[in-house]
Amino acid sequence: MKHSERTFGDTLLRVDNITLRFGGVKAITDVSFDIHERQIFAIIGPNGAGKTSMLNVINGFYHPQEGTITYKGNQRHQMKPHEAAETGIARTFQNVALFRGMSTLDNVMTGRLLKMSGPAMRYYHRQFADMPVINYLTYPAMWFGDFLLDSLYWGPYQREELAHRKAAEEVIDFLEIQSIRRTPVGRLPYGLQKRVELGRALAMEPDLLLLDEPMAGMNLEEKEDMCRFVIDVNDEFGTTIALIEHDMGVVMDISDHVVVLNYGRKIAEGTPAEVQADQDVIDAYLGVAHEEDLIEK
Amino acid sequence: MRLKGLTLGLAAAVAATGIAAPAVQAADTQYFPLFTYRTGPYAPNGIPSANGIADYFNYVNLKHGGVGGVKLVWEECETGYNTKKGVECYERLKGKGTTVVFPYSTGITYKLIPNADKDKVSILTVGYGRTDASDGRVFPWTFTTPTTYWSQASAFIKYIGAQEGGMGKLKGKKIALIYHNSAYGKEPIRTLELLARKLGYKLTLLAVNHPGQEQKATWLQIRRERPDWVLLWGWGVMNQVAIKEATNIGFKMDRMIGVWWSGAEQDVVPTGDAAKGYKAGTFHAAGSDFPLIKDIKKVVYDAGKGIPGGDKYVGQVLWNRGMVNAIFATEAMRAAQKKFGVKVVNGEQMRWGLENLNITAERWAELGLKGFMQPVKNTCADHEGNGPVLIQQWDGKKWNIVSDFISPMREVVRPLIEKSAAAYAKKNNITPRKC
Amino acid sequence: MFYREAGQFYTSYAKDQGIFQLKQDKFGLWGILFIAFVVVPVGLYLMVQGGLMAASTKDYLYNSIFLLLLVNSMAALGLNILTGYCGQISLGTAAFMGVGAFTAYKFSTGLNYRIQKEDEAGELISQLVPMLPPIDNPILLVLIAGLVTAVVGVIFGLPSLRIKGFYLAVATLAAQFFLVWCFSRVEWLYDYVSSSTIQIPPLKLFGLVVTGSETVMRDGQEVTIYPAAETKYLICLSLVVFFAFVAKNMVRGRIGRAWMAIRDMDIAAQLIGIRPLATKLLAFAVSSFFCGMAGAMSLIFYLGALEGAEAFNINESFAVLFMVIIGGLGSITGSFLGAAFITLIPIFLVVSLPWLGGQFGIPVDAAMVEHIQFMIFGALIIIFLIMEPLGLARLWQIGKERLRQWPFPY
Amino acid sequence: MGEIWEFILAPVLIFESWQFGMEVVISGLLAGVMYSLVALGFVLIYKASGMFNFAQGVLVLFAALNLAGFIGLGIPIPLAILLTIGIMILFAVVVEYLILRHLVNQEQIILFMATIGLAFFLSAFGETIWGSDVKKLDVGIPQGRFEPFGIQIQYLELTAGAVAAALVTGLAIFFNKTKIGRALRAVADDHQAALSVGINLRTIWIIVWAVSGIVALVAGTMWGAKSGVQFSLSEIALKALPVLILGGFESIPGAIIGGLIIGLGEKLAEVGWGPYVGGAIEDWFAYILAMVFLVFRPQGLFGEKIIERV
Repeated sequence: MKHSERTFGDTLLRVDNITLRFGGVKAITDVSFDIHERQIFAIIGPNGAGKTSMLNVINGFYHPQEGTITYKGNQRHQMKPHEAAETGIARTFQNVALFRGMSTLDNVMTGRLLKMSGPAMRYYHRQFADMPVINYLTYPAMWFGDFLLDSLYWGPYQREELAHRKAAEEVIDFLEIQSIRRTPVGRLPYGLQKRVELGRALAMEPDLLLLDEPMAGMNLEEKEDMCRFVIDVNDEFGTTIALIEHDMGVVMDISDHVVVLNYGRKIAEGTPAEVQADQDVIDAYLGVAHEEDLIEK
Repeated sequence: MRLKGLTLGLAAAVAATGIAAPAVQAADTQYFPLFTYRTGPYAPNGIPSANGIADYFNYVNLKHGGVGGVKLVWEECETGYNTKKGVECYERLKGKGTTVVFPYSTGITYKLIPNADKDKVSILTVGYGRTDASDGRVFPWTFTTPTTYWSQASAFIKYIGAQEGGMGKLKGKKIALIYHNSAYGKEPIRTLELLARKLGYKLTLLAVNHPGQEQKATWLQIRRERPDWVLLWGWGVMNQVAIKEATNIGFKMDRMIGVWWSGAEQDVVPTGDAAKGYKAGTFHAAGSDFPLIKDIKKVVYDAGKGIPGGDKYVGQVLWNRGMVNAIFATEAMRAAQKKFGVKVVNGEQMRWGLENLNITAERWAELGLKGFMQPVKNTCADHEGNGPVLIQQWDGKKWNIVSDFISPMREVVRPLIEKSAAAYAKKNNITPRKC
Repeated sequence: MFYREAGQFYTSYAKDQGIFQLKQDKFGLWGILFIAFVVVPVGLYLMVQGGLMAASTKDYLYNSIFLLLLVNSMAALGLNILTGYCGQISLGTAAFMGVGAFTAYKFSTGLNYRIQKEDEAGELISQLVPMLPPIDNPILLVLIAGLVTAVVGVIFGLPSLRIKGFYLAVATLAAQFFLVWCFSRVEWLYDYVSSSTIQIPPLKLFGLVVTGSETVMRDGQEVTIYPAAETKYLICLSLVVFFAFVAKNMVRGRIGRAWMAIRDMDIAAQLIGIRPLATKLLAFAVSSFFCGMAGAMSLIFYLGALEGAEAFNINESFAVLFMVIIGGLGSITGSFLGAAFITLIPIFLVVSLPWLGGQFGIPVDAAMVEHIQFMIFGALIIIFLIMEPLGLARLWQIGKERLRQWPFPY
Repeated sequence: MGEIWEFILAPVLIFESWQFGMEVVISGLLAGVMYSLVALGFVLIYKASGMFNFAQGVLVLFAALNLAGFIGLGIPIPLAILLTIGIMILFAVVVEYLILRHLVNQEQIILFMATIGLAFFLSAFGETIWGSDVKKLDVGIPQGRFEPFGIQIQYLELTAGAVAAALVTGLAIFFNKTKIGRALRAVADDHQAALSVGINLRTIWIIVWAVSGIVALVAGTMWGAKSGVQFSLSEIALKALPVLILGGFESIPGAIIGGLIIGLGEKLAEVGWGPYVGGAIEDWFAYILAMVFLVFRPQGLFGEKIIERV
């Protein structure tokens, strides 16, 4: 493909000597890597290698006991998941974690929630946010103003809602899920659910998109679609993507950089070609004798 | 949001099943709604009370063909001792010719009092309800005849004083009040506190939450405080548990006095012999050894016209009290008939009848209840009728009266009532009547 | 065929985001509002005037059915926001209603506090001193009650961050029991009256008597004016309709999406940037706001006088939860349907059973009615939950879908 | 300042008289056992069917009503007990047949609501058959008290403690040593897995409901001996709920230990703090105690630490 022509920006996220324990069990041991802007970054490894835990660490759901994470040049303190989201990290899940009681459109709209700060709140951020003392007084007032507008669904709030509806519709168009807009997601087939979940993450307009096995359980056609979406997202919006995937073909095809984990340790890192040739990696995969189709390649 | 349509449909259905037609009162019947609670946590007390009223009405119809030739009709509405249901009952039945209601629940009474003068319906609360409503100037439509909780509390203190050998001996004595944590249970507190200041006894207040199944902690405190007397202001299962716990800790039963709602067969029988010696207040005699009660048994139950399974209640304390309630209503009706020269009495006439209720000792005897109660006489200002209080004692088989009629400390209670009623009048823009 | 979306297109997102997707729904709603606001009061008035109905029957319909229904609808809306939309089960609804009722009472009497001193004779003299001028506008009282209850709701919502599911449900009983205890123990709340019973003082709105009574001189005669049932009904109806729209707006906008996200999958919700505590607390606040208003309405319009511990006991909490579940979790319409079901079925049974018994010559006494009513009610609930666990709202929807095709098979 | 300390330490200060302090402790623990008896029934059903059975309180009433009713008809006590057990088993079969099997895989809140519906039905049904009157229930539990070292102890409560101990031992043996018990535990762990190894879920439900019916009978007998049998008996379910959240919905030892903690805690609070704040605080105190505990340990007393996964 076009790997050679691709250029990446600075380091977006640096993972430094991360160790994560659950009680006595080490899920991740001393792992480090860098993710660069606009990269498609893959984390692979056998089952139980700590891949999902790694993503959970990155978006603040698990708190590693050792090591640091530097994101956009700032070293991160121990943060809550919603704070990670506020800094522009979006995420899909291994087992679909959609809001099953809501329609496709509403699911995508929830992805816009962070962007919908409310008209009064925007005014606050423009006018008062950095005025000491006054900001403490105006913040609740502005918050409440937004709340009232929301509850009346009126004026500026309605305009804001419609603007975001437009943005959500763009995501829906992009993922070609117009026809299921109003369908409750619980009724959708698995492949489509995965796509809606991607839509929800995209609606957040993230800087870093974490995909946890986006193609697991899909048939070939669905996988191809999904690959196309991932590449398009990366191309069109310049979003940095970190993904976990078992399908080696996919990984080798679309990723720029690969990290291999085994038993919570990093055993290899590099371009897909480099990793493929690594003896440790081959051992790890053959050693656990899984159905992974590494051999095919 | 189509619900209004549905609502209307249902409402129409409700209406269709019996209430829509304009209430046409039959020309020669007097209608009484009865708010009963034959179900729910207070059913054991509710059943005999309701039977007492119904049986007496039934008896009057069977024996005398009604009051002044007017047959009595009554309709039961089950409240389950729940205010909301009571309100529903009231609103549903008030248009059927209701002139007086017997709410049989302090909560429902409080709710109905503000409606009374609009609806022209009197509220007759025989020995319960809102004590300060005895002030007829502020509460023209509410009757607490023959006596109230505040009067009773003062009578109890008088009785205790007499037992201790004089009111002066009360100083330094310890009296504990164990009460149902509700409007009902709290009624006597102000009076007892005031008397404690005056007479110098130490009052301990112990509240018990509904339903009162578990009173361990309360009686542990009795163990610690070791009061000389315990007053019990309970209702329902709370009474039985309290009596049981009292015997369990070895408290002397004859130093425990229950309010008149804690002194019925239902309260003592389930605890077996434990309750022997327990005392309770009342305002009428116990037992069925009166011509009227015997006659009711004969005319109603022996003729097979009574409430199925109801004969066992006849002559019980709560049944007797229900009968007293019914007698007040029929006597008031009789008085109103005479005064206004009508057969069927309307709301305002019934109110007049209740306000001028005057049952003399001769009248009691005439009714077949000689010595059953003291004379009762209401006036415009005083709707309590100044009924004295009796103390009865449980001997393991039946209740026996063990005191003379004790008249309450009117000089203490009446000012309290007037003060409280005046405050109510002020708050609600009521100009008290001149009496 | 009369209920089809065919031919109805939207050309802007604004229209597509509307509450009703179909014209028929919109007309239906306006029709219902017209019936509720105009046809019912005018119709009943005319029926009474025309002698078709007794005045007391009209009073009964308003005071015992419509008002209770409106109060319950408001409470059900509130609980549905918390349980149906945000997924937090609460068994403390009645207590929050109680907070609303007592707040309304305190503000209507000017937040009295008591000063006690002994006079020379050693008698205790107590005096009530108002902190604020008493408020006599019922709508203002209802709103204040809602706000205060919202604050209380937030406090009792705090454990929801740590406690989930049924553990939370039982934990909310702590609020229920604690608050109800306060209603009978904190004397300040009920102005120190010995019976802990509160009664709303006379209130007026736009010169109309709403509670209590007013004596005026008219043509040289003293006339006592009592509140008209219609006044109470229309005020309550306006409040409920307005706040139902507010609730609908909240749940279809960003706030509602955040709630539903927390309900459906709280971990995923956090990972897309929803703050769980703030969102849950907002739900507790809004829900309590509604319940508080319901409680205040119950005191002001429906009961007039009440005893806190009895009127807001735990059975009321269960009743409201029933309304929400029978009506349909996560449905505004469902809240109304559920409130109607739970409020009207028992009354309907009580009224119709004796009549039914009479038809078959079986005398049914009041106690028997109550027992049978409970049995039927319990059985109905079970049958209903088995047949349609998603509630009346779902049935309603199915009905609409059927209607869409009717009378053609496709 | 002294008064504040006196208030804060009030539950401790009751030990100034150690006999009285011990009395409070003992009655607290034994009252707790009475709560545990009710809570046990909840736990059994929750374990086997994930159903939060609010009808347990009414079940207690229903069992006691039947027993008292049969005794009232003049049937000898052992026979009356057997008859009541028979009714409870029949009831379990009916509940399974009419309700449980139709509610498989429903959400917990729906199951919970269904049990409230059941509670409505059953309380009215019981009263229709046996009447609403108070019934005396005397199955020969010793009454009275004895006073070692000046500490009053009631025979009834000691009996309740002994019965609870026997009941828990019996249940433990039943769960651990019998084939049905093993099946029960399998169902509690994982419904699907249990089904897949050929355990008949319906039989298990019937057994569990019957067992908790019998537990309810025991609880009803103990409570009924105290206060007579009447409608209010059904409301003791509310006293058992804090025990449940403290001990965990699924833990039998939790129900016992939770009961002891709640019983002891509320009695100490009521006797200690009650007089300062007007009394009657034990109801909410039990709930607040359980809630505060839960905030620090959301999984309950005997639950395992929850690790959240995505």
